[in-house]
Amino acid sequence: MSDLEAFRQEARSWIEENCPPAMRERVESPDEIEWGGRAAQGRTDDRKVWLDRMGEKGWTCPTWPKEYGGGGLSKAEAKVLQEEMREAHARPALTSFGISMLGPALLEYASEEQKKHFIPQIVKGEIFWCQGYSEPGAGSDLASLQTRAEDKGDHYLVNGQKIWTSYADKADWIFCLVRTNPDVPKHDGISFLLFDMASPGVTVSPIQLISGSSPFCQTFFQDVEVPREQLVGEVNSGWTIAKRLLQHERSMIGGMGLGLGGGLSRGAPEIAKDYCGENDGRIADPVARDRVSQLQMDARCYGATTRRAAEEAKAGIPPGPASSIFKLYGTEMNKRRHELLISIMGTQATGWDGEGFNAEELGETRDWLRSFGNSIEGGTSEVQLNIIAKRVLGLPD
Amino acid sequence: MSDLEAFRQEARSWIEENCPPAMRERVESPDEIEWGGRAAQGRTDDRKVWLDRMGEKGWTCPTWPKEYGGGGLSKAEAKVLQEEMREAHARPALTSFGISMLGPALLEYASEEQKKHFIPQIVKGEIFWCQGYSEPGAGSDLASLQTRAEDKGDHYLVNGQKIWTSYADKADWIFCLVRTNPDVPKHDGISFLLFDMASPGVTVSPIQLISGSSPFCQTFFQDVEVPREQLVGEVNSGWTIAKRLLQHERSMIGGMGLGLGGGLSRGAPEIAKDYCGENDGRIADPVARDRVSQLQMDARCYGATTRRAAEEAKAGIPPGPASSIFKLYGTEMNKRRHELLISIMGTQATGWDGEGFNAEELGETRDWLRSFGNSIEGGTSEVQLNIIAKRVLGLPD
Amino acid sequence: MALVLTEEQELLKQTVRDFVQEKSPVTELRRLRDSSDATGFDGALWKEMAELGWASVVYPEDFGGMDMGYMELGLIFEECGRSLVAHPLLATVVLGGGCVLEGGNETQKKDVLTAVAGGERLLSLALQEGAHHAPLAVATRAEEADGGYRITGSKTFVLDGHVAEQLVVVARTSGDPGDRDGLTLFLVDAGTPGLEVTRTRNMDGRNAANVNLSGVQVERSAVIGEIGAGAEVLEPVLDRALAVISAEMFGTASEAFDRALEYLKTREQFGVVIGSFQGLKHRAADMFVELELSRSIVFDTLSAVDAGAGDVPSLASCAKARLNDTAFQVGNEAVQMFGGIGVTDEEEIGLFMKRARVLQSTLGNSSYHRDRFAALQGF
Amino acid sequence: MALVLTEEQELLKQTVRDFVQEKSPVTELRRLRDSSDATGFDGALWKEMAELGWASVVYPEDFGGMDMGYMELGLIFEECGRSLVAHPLLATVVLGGGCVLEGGNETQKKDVLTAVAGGERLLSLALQEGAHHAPLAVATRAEEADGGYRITGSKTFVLDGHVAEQLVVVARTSGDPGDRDGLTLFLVDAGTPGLEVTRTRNMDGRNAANVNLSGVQVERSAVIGEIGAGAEVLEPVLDRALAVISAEMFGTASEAFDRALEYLKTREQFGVVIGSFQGLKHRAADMFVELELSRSIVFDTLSAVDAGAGDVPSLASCAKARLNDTAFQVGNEAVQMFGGIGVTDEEEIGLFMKRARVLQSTLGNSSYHRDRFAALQGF
Repeated sequence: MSDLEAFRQEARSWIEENCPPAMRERVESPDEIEWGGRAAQGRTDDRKVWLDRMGEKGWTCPTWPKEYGGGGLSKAEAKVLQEEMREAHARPALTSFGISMLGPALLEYASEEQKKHFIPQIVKGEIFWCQGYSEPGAGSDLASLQTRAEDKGDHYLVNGQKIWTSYADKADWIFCLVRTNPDVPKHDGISFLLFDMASPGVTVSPIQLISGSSPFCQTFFQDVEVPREQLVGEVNSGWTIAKRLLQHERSMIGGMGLGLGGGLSRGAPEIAKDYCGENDGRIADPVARDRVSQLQMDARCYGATTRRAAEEAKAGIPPGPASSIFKLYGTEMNKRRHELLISIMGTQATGWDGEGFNAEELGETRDWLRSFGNSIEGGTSEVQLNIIAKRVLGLPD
Repeated sequence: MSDLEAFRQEARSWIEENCPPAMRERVESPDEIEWGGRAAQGRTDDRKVWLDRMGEKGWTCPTWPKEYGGGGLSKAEAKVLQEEMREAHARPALTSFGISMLGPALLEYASEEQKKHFIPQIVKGEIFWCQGYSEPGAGSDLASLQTRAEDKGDHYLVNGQKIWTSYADKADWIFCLVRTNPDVPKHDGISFLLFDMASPGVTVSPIQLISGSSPFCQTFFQDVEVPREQLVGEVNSGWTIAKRLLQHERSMIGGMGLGLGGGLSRGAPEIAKDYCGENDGRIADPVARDRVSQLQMDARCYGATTRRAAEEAKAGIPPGPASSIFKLYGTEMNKRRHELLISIMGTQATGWDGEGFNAEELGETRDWLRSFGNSIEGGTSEVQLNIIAKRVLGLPD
Repeated sequence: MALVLTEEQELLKQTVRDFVQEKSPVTELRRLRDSSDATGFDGALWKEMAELGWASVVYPEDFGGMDMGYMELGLIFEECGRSLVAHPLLATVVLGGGCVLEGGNETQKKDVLTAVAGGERLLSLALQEGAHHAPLAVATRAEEADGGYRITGSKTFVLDGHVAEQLVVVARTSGDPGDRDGLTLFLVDAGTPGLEVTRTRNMDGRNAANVNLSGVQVERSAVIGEIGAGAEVLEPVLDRALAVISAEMFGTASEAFDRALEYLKTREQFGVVIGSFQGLKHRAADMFVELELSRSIVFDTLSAVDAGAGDVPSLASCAKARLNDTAFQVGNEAVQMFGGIGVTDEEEIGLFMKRARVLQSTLGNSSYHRDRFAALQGF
Repeated sequence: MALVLTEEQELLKQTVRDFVQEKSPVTELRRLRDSSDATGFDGALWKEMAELGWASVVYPEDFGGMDMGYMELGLIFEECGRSLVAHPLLATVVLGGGCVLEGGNETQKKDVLTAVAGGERLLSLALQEGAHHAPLAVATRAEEADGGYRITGSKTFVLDGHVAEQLVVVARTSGDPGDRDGLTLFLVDAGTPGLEVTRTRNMDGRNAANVNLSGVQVERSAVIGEIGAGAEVLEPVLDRALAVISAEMFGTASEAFDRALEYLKTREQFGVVIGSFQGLKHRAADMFVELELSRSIVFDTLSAVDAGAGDVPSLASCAKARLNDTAFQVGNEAVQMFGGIGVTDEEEIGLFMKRARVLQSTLGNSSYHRDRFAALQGF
C-alpha cells in the first residue's frame, strides 16, 4: 500500500470516529457556518466538538507547518483529506479570513514570534479575523488610504476609518492597512498592523445595502493604541502584503459567476418554463429562450476557461493576471444572469418582503440587487480592464 | 394675395416653363446626378439646359445674395421654391460641395474680390470643387496636418498629400487646408487655400475600399504653385473656417442613419419575411422579428429626435453640438441596420459579384461593407463621444 | 405634433418641479418606506396635488377637470419621476379613472371622475393575472347571475390596490384567455363581499396588491362600456398609461444620469476626478445620447395622444420599450459609477435604479412591446 | 478532456504556423482573388499540404490517414485561419470525406478516403437549400428509378462546389422538409447528366456553388449509409465541421485582434499612441477576455470530439455561437480601431473581417445554434 493510500485509510477512519453526525448534514443557512472566534455565536455543542478536534489535529489548515499547529500535510495528502471529507459529507469545521487570507500572509511575512503566537490561534479558530483595507475616500484607488498610524515608540496611535469591513461587528481582531508615512509616494508609506477590535477607540457600524442587511461594516478608529510588536513585516512595506492578498480576493469573487453566489437552486431554463410558459417541453417564449441559451452558453465557456486555467497551472504555465479575467467576466456574467432571471420572473420579482411573493422570488430579487456589488468589490470592472490592458496587452498608461 | 403667394405662383410657372420633362423623372443611378464642372461628364442636353437656366436665375443657391449671382430669396421664399420643385418632381439642377460646403464659407470669410470671382462660378456649376482636409498621418487629429505651403512672395509652394478627397479624380478645383507655420501650436499655423487641380504637380489616385470602388482619392502635391490671392481669410487662421465646415459634414453623414445612404428600397421587415419565412403575415422567426422591431423602433426615436432638433432650431433654441449626436447615433444605427440585414439574408448576403446572387443581395453586401466607414469618416464615433463628453456634459480632459 | 414645449408648458413644468422639490424630495419616499406607511403615499400631499389640479389635468371641465392634455400630465409624471414621488396618479387617474373616462356612461363619469378630480377617491385597475403583462390573457370569469354578474378569478400587481376604494376589474364574459373579444370591465367597490385584497410591498417602496375574487356579485350598472367589448376601452387607456409611465421613467433616468454626472465631476481617484477617465466619459456620452432619443419619443408619444393620432399604439409601445432599455442602462451604469457607495442603501442612487426596474416590468417589458410594435406595423 | 496542448500538439502547431507563414501569407489570398483564379485555392500548395498529411489527419491508417485527432486538425484550421489560407480542407476532408468516413461502406471508404488523403480528389457536401443552414429542411427528392435513384432539387452554398469532383448530396427519400427521418446521402460524380454547378464568388475571396439537380440518375451503390437514415451520418459530421470552423474563426479573430493591438501601440494621434486612450484600452481588454473564452470552448469542443463525449452536439453549437459573436465583435472593432485605413482594400484587416463574416453564416448563425443548444439541453 502506498503512503498516500495509507493516509487515505487513516483520514477516513479518523473522520468516521471524530465527525459528529450533525456535522455531516447539509448546511441549510448561513447561520450554520462556523466562523470561529471568542463570541462563539450560534456554536452548538456538535460544532464545538468538531472544531476542537479538527483544530487540535491541525486539519483546519492541512498544509500549514506542524510547528505552528497546522496539519503538516503534503499537497497530495491535503487533496486526499478533502476527498475523504467530501465522501463523508463532513462540513468544514471552520471558515475564516484567518485561514483564507491572513494566515498565508503571516507565514510569508511575519516574524517567528508572530507566527508562533497568531498561527495556532487561526488553526484552532480562537480568533475571528476581519480585514481592514478599503476606505470611504479611496475606492478603486486603494493605496490612497488615509488611516494614520503614528509611531509613539512602544505603540502606534491609529486614527481613521475603514469601510466594507466584512463581519467587523462579529470579529475579534482586524488585519489592517495603515499609513505610517504620509510624505512619500502613496505605495511606500503603508504598513500592515494587527489589533484587537476590543481595543478602546474602535467602533463599528453595520452597512445596509440596496439588497438589505449585509455582513459589511464601517469601522472607526479614534486614538487606538496598537503595540509595536503587532506590526507585520517592515514598516512602510505593507503594500507588498496587500497586493498578494488582493489577487486571492479577486478569484474568490469571480467564482460567483458560476452561481456560487446565488441563492437559487433551480437553473434559468426551469425558471423560464415556469414564468414564461412551457410548450412541448421547451420555453414557450422564443426570445426568452434565446437569451437563456446565450447565458447558459456563456457559463459553459466560462467554466471551460476556469478548467483550462487549472490545467495550465498544473502544467506549470504561469497564470499571469488571470484572476482579473475571472473577476471581470465572472461578476459581469453574474449580473447578466440575475438581470435575465428578474426579467423572466416579471412582476413577481419586484417584491421586497411580505405577502404575495414566494421565497424563491424574494430571494432572487435580493440576489439580483446584491449582484450590483460584484462588479465593484475586490476591484471594480474598470480596474480589472485597466489591469488587463496594461499587464496582459502591454498598452501604455 | 400675399407676397409669398405671389412668389409661389411665379416659381410654379417658371418651373413649368423651364424644367425639361426629362428632368422631372426619378434619378435612377448616381451617374445621373449633375455635379457641374468643366468636364461635364455624362451631361445630357436636358441636364445642361436645366443647369444653365437654374444657374442663370441663381436658384441653384436660392438664398445667396443676388450680387454674387445667387437667388437673393428670403428663407420663406426659398422654402416655397423647394416645395414647388418637389411638387413638380423637378430634379436638383446641381449637386456640389461648392454649394453645400465652400460657398457658405466664402460668403463668411472671403474677400470681396474672391466672392465676386468664385461665388458666381459655384452658382452656375462651372467648377466642380473637392475638399482637401484629411491626411494619411492625421486621422482623427485633423489639425495635425502636414501639407506645407511655403510663402514665396506672390505664391505659396504646396507640398504634401491628402486622403479621402471625394471625387478628386473628377474635380476642377480644390479647397484645401495647408500648414503655413510649423512653429506654432498646431491649430494656429493652418491656412485655407483654393487652387486648380490642373496645376502642375497635382496627381490623384482613386482609393479602393473594402466595399469596392469609391469616389475617394489620394491626392499628392509636389511643388504646386498657388497664387497668393487664392488664400481665403487671414494667413494661419484657416482652422476657424475648417471647424465651421466640419459641423456641416457631420450632420450630412448622420442623416444616412435614416436610410438615405442605403441602396435597398425595401425595409427590413419585408426582407426578413422573404429570408426568414412568413407566418400569418408575420416574420416567422420570433428572434429575428424581435431584432427587426428593435431596429425599427430605434429609427423612430432617431427620427423624432431629428424632428425635435428642427423644431428647437425654429423656436430659437441654440442647437449646441447636436450634430455630434446625429453623426454618432445615425452612423452606428446604420451599421447595426446593415449588420441585421446581412444576418437575415444569410449566405445570400455573402456574395461579391457574379452569378448566384440577385442585385438586392449584392447591393446589400456592398452597402453593409460601406457602412463600416460611416463611423470613421467626418470624425470617428470616438471623436463624437469626446465632443459630447466635453462640450455637452462638461467632463474634463 | 409638437416636440417642443410651449411657454405655458415650460411654466407648468417649472411649477411642478418647484412644488415637488419642496414638498417631496427623495427623503420622503424613504420615510414612507421605512415607516411601513399604511397608505404608501402621503395623503396630505395628494390633497395638495389634487387642489393644484394634477388629479384632473386630462379630465373634462364638466367633471371638475382642467381639460388639458397628456403632454401636461406627462410633464407632471416626469418631474415626479425625478424626485421619486409616491402618488396615486397612475392607478387612480390614468388607469382606473381612465377606463371610466373612456368607456363610462354619464352617471359613472359624474360620480367617479368628479370624486377623483377632487382627490377624494382612489381607484385601480385589476387586469394582470400572471407574472407578466398580457392584457388579453384574462381568465377571470364574470357570469350573469341575479340580474347582475358574479366574478371569479385572481389578479396580480394591482397598483395601489391596497388603498383603492373602487377597482376596475377586467373579466371575461365570453371566449377564452387570449381572445380580444369577450372582455368586460366592471367597477367594483372595495368592500364587496368575496373580494379579498392582499397588499404587496415592492422593492421601490411602492405598493400593489393581489386581488382574489370569489363569486363577487355586482349589479348590471357596474359594467363600464359594452359587454364583451372591454378591449375597446382598455387599449387606449393602456396606451396613455404607457405614455405617462415612459415620461416618469424619463424623469427618473434623467435624474439618475444627472446625479452620476455630478459624481463623475467631483469624485476623485488616483489624484483626478473620475470623469476625466475616457472609459467613463464615453459611457456617459453614450447614455446622454440614449436619453436624448428617449426624450424625443416621450414627447412624440404624448403629443400624438393629444392629437388623437392613429399611430398612438405603435408610439406607446415604442416609447415604453425604449425607456425600459434606457432606464435599465442608466440605472446600471449610475450605480456602477458611484462605486461602493452606490450599492449602499444610504445613497439615494439605488432608489432610482429600483424604481426604474419596477417600472420596466409594469405594463409590459421590452420584449412584449417589441412584439406588439411588430404586430401593429404588420410584421 | 484536455484543455492544454501536449508537447506533440505544440510542435505540430508551430510546424503548421511556419509552413503557412512561409507558403501562404495573406497576400496569397489577395492574389487568388484579384486574378479570379479558376480554382480559388493554390493546387500546388494543396498537394504539399496533403503530403504533410493535413488532408488525412483524422482518417484511419488503413486509408492512408494519420489516425490523429480533431484537436490536431483544429490546430491546422486555426493556423490557416490566422493567415486566411484558401484550402479545400473543410469541404473535401471534413464535410464530403467526413460523410464517407462516418457512413460509407468499406468500398466507398477505400476509394474516396484514400484519394482524399493523397490530395487527389476534391469533394463537397450539397446540403443547404435556402439562405440559411437548416439541415432537416431538405426538399430535394430522390426517387427510386431504374434500379437506382433519381434526384431532383437545388442546393445553395455548396462550399468549393465549383471544383468538387464528387458531391455528397443530401436528398429526401421519404417524409417532408423538417422531418429528421427520410434523409439519404448520395455520392454523385460531378459529371453526371442533369447536374448543373454554378460557381458563386464570395466576399471573402473564397468560393461556393449553387447546384441544380434535374433528374440526376445514380446507382444504388451511390448511397452512403442507410436509406432514410442520413441524419444519423450527417449530424456527427456537421458537429465536427462546427468544431473546426470554430477553430478557424478563433485563428482569424485572434490574428485580427493581434493586428489591431499592434496598431494601437504604434499609431499616433494627438501626440500619443492611440492605445493610451482608455476608451480603446477597455475595448481591447474586453475583446481579449472574449477571445480567451473562445479559445477555451474551441479546445473543449475539439477534445470532446476526440474523446467521443456525449455532449459534442451541445458543445459544437456552443462553440460556433460563441465564435460567431466574438469574431463579429473583433472584426468590427478591429476595422474601427484602424480608422480610415481600415476600410480600404489595401489594408489587410478588412480581409479578416470579411472572412469571419462569411464563416458566421456558414453552417448556422448564432440564433440557430442558440435554439439548437436549448433543444439539446431540454429547454
